[in-house]
Amino acid sequence: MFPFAFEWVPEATRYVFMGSLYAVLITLIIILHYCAIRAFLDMICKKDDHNSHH
Amino acid sequence: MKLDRRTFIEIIVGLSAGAGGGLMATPVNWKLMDDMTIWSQELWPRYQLGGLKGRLPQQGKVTHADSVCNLCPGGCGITVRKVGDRAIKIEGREGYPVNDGGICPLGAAGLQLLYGPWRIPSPLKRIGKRGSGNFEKISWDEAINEVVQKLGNLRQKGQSHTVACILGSDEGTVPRLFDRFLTAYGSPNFIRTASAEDTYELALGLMQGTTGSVGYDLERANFILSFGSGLIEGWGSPVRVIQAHSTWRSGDLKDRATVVQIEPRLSNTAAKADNWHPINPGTEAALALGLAHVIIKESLYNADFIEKHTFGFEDWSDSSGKTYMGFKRLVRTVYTPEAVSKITGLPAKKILTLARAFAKAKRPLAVWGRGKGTVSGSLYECMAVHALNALTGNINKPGGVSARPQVATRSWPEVERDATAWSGSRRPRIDGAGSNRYPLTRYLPDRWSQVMNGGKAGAIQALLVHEADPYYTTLDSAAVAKAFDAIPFVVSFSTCLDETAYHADLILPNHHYLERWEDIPTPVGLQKPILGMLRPVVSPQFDTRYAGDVLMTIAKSMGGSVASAFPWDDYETLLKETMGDKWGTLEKAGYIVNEGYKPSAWSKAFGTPSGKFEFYITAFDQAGVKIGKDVGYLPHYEPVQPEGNPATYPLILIPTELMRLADSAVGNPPFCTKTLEETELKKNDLFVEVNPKTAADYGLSEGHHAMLETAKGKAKVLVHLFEGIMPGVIGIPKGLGHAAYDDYLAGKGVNANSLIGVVEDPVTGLSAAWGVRAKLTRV
Amino acid sequence: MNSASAPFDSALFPEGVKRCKFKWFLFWVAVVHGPLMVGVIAMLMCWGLALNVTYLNNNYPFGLWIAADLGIIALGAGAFFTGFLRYIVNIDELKNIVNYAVVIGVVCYAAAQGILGVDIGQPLRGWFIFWHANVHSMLTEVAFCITCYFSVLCIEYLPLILENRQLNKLGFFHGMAHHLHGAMPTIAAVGVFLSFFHQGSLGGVPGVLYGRPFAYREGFLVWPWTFFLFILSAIACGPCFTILCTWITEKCAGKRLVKRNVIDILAKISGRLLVLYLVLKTLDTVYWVVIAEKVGAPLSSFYANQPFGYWVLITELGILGVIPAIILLNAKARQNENILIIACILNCSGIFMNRWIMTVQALAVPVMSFDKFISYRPNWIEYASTLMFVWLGVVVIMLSYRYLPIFPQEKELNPS
Amino acid sequence: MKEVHHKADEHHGAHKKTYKFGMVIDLDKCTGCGACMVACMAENNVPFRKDNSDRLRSNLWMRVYKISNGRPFPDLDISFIPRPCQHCEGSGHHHTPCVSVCPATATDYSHETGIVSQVYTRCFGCRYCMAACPYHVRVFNWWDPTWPKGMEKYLNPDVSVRMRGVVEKCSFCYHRYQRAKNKAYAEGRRELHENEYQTACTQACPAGAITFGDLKNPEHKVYKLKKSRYAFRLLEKLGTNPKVYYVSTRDWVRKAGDAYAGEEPKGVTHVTHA
Repeated sequence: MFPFAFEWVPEATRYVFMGSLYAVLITLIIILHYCAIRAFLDMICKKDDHNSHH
Repeated sequence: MKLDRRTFIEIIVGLSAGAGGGLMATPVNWKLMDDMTIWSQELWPRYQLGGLKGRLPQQGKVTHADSVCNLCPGGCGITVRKVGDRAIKIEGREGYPVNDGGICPLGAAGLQLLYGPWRIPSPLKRIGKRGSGNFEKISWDEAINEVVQKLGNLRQKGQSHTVACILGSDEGTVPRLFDRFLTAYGSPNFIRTASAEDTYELALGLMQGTTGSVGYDLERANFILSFGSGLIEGWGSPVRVIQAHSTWRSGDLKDRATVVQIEPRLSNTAAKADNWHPINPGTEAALALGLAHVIIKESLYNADFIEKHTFGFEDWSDSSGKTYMGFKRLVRTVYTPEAVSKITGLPAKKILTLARAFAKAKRPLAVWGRGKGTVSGSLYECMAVHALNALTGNINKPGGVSARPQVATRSWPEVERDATAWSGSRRPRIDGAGSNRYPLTRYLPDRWSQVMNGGKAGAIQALLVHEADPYYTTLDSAAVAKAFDAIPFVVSFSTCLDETAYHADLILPNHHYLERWEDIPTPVGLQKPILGMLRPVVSPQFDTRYAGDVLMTIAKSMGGSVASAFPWDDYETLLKETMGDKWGTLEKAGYIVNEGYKPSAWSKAFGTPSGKFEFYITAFDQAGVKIGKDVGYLPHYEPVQPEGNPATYPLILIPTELMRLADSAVGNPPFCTKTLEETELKKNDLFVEVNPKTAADYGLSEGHHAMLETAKGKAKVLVHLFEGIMPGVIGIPKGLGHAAYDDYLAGKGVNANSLIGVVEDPVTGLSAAWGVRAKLTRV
Repeated sequence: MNSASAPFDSALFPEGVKRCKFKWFLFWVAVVHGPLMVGVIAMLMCWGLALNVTYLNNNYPFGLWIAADLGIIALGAGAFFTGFLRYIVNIDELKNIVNYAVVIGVVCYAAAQGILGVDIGQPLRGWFIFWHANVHSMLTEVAFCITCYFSVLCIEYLPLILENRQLNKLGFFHGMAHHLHGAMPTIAAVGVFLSFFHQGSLGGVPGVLYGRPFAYREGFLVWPWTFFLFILSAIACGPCFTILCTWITEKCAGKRLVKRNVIDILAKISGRLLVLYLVLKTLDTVYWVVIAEKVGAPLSSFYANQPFGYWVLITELGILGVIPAIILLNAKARQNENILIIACILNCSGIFMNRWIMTVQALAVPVMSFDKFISYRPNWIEYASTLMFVWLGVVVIMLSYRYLPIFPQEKELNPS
Repeated sequence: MKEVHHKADEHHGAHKKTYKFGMVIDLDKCTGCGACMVACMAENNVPFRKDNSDRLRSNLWMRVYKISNGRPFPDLDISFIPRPCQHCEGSGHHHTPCVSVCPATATDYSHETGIVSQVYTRCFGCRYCMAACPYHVRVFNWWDPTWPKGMEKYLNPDVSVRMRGVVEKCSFCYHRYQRAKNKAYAEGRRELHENEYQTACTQACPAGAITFGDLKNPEHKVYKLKKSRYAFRLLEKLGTNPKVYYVSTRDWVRKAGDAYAGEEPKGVTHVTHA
């Protein structure tokens, strides 16, 4: 899974495969964190605004 | 910003989620998972490799020890690989004159017998009912004392002749010790368990005037005609015969040896043979004589040998002028291909072709001994097959057959017998061997139980059994069980809980064959004399003792002349003394082989009254055998009728023997049982082989249960449809149906011996039964 | 149901909808727990006593579990495909069913992973597939994509939970749900990418077995043709499964939850894809006969042993393929709810049968001439542990339906 | 992908002596005695059970198949086919069938020896490799292995004992190769002699039907034997490129092996790997 695992073989397929995996994971993590942080900031700064939406 | 309760909770939740997420991104969770994987596998004994954790075998120095295998009469050399003091693997010994590195499945599984749970840990005394399997551990002193008392009492009462010993062999120091014990004690009843050797030794004695067992030069023969011998199924010395088989299968196709198998069933041997001729079971003698007919008629026989070195080939007349029929006339008139074809079911044309091919072959060899050679068989059949070897002059020649002596060892001082010993040992044997009825025969292992059940229930008061399992291996198991019940005192020297030990009153466990010294005489069927030496590969695993030592202790405790017949300190001393100057070689090399041994030339080979090979057996009259008719002096075909009424039992049941299934005194180890085919054993039921045509007649189909019934008993079996068996014939594997040992063997299948009764050979009294009549019904 | 007195947990319900009394809800949840518990026992037996408790053997290392796994994931394709149509193709109508498609997706993917957890002999080492990954293995591709896609589904499911009437009152959750909605097209795109690969890889699982001429297919780049056929068949059937689940939910709830035009869009798309799939599958079958013949395995050898006779091929492609395709293409037939549901059932059964064939029959066909044909049927433990995850899914759906705003049209269709 | 694999291996072991170990089994000599199976079980600590009669769940690394020509009495003929792991090399774009599918790299093809390995402690029991193997050489541990008390004494310390829930198979007695190699290195040799490394079944076979050695070494017996006009390999046409060859002079046996269904025997053209 990681280049430090002993069966890691430096070959193209592995880079493509693992590359896409990490890309997906990073995208998901970024989205989650982005939403969470935005929500957090919203909550702290514009709490009242939000409440007034509903 | 207002820090109210809700916001506070939200912040806490957010932070913990963040911390959790962050932790997930580190290797900590992987490490924890790894730990959990390992930890959970050690948590519960089930995960600990079947409880092996903690008793996983230790590493150690790897060593090798050479010895000999004693699990069958094959006598292969073995090399045991050891790690520390554990034996971890048995392999064939490279360069050993019998098996040169090869090993059979049973031999390879030997360590399961050594370390198995069926070992007898110490002397055991029966406490429950006989056969209940309840024993208590007792000390060696108590055990020996018990035997001494029982045997002492019998001797005092003048009943020493009611003690019998049953052994698997009569050669080698240990069997000889038992024989000597009986001689000194005063009993004639030394019994060797049944094998084809019984009959072959007699046939060789009668036709060639020799003592000793048969030796086949299989390796150099190039046309092998086998009359039902399971050449690659454990016949003879199994590995050696399989290696010979490979020799026949080596080289260019056109130079290879020809193998022809005569057998009602497509055994492995038949399948590997170049030609398989299924004939009606029990008609082998007729076929042999039919072949002789063609060979004689077409003058294909070895005229030089026949003219100069045989007696009774042509008609002859004695000094009084009375003319006797010779082999030639008998065979020419009676065994025409047409007549033989009618008996055997083999087309006349095939008989002609086979006879010609056999006689014209460079080094033809006819071999005899059904299956693995575990049954005695018919004397005339053996003689008829042996006559084929004589016709081709194939006696004492390369690629031929000979009577082979043993490696000579130092003899023991004559036993000084007291009056009891003299009178006891002169009494008639319980099995009737050597009596007026059966003057030629030495042992009648299938007959003693019949005699006991036939009104002489008290004939055996004590029975000692060593390296034999008569309770399991003797035909007609029910009769044997009944006879056993009538014996007040049964002592087993067995190392494993076999059937006989299970039904014994006292078990005096011998060392396992990998724990002891013992001489192993020439393996069965070998053409050159070999003496092998068992040696302790591992130290005794349990509280066991040499059977020889135990026997000598018993004798010594009895005092008097019985004690003085055993002047040796212990068994090992006796062994060394007996081996004499050969001991050094035996200890070092592990074996002695007489490589240069050559059977005597024809001119000196025969010890018969005529000094020649006898087709007409003159020794019959000398020995006092009552032969009714002229033809009885010649090899001829006398049908051995299988037991049972053809109307009730329309089918014929024949036992089949498998290389992967030990059927003698040794119980099949789990590894071997594991290799059995799905069509041989399923859970606890064995399969019988039935031709699909026969099966259709009885409404049976593959894998279904059926009731197999003979005059001797019945058993529930599974049906396996097999195109390789003659219609009307059923094949049942030998070696299953054990009640002793433990769950790895006990309760699986049926003991074939329990379904087959004894059919006595009219001349020898040995069992000539090759099968039994049976019926098979759907259940 | 007594509308006068609202259930005591009504504060948790989505706004403006009616739900049954809590005791009835509890009763049905308890009923579902019956078979679920049997499944739990079966699962514990597999883990505690080892897999000898099943009817699997060395000839059938794959059995019901793997076939069910492949089938369930194919059925779950409704989630990614509806998401794809809604967020990427922008078929706006589908917003009314995409929530439910996500819930079904979560259930299916959780079930698939759960079944795999029971199926593997050393479940505690399951993570080795990630740690010691062999990227050439189709199963690795499957495992990676499925777990990733499952996270995607969870992220898609998350706003639904956060939009629970009470949870949504919390500012953070509200905000989170709001922002997640905004990010949904991106998440859906990632989901589509992952789904395409794992649906395909699942096809690759049997397709690469060149030691098994029955399953083996040549292909494109590193993927056998089954890779593409599996994707196509999954997206052809996923919407049908969504329709089917919606229909069942409506029957249980006793009211309409989604408007017919939404259902019709899914059915129409499904029908067209199914036709495309059938054409390609037929071509594949013809080519497969040719390549199998080349390695000495004539078609007849594949169908020589019952219960895997030619009827399997006919049923799979004909009865469970062509018939639903015809129905789904015909607008009139689609309008008839009963006929539509029959078509959906046939289509979903077809996919399940295809996955069973590609795993179990692929192993059943003897390869060596002296191999004996051995028949296989699953035992109760295999059935129970597989169905356990179905029942678990039912509970999740029940809870989601009761407390989460899954059906935006429910209020409109059932005015109080 | 294979080419990349190769380069990587060459890079790692530029100066390593490489072999291609394989077997030639003479079916004319094989008597079906089963010694190979037992020797294998004894050598490799293969467990056994009280009831082993179900072949579908039996643990046999070496299995002797009993095959027949299917004719009625008396034309029936039988032959035995001992079947260890075929240690497929793969050919063209096909890797070894089982190695390419294992998700956890628990089985691998060694370019040093040509042996397909199995890492028991890494296998998690998905059984995909079993589905991939057309020869049924792979067996699963359906039960916890157990040894009756005392029997553990004969366990071979060179071979690890496997736990429930993992797949195992014939390793060509790889531990023997390791021992032989260590010995050779200790003696300053780079290359093993033919008889230095032999598998347990080869050594046990009383018929001498199994020959084991380096298939690409012209001095080894297998090199010549595999060129026999009667030689064939199981399921040759699938392209698995196995390293176990069989020799039989009986036509129907060769056909049953599916070497060249219906064609004249002309020997095996060995697919070499680039």
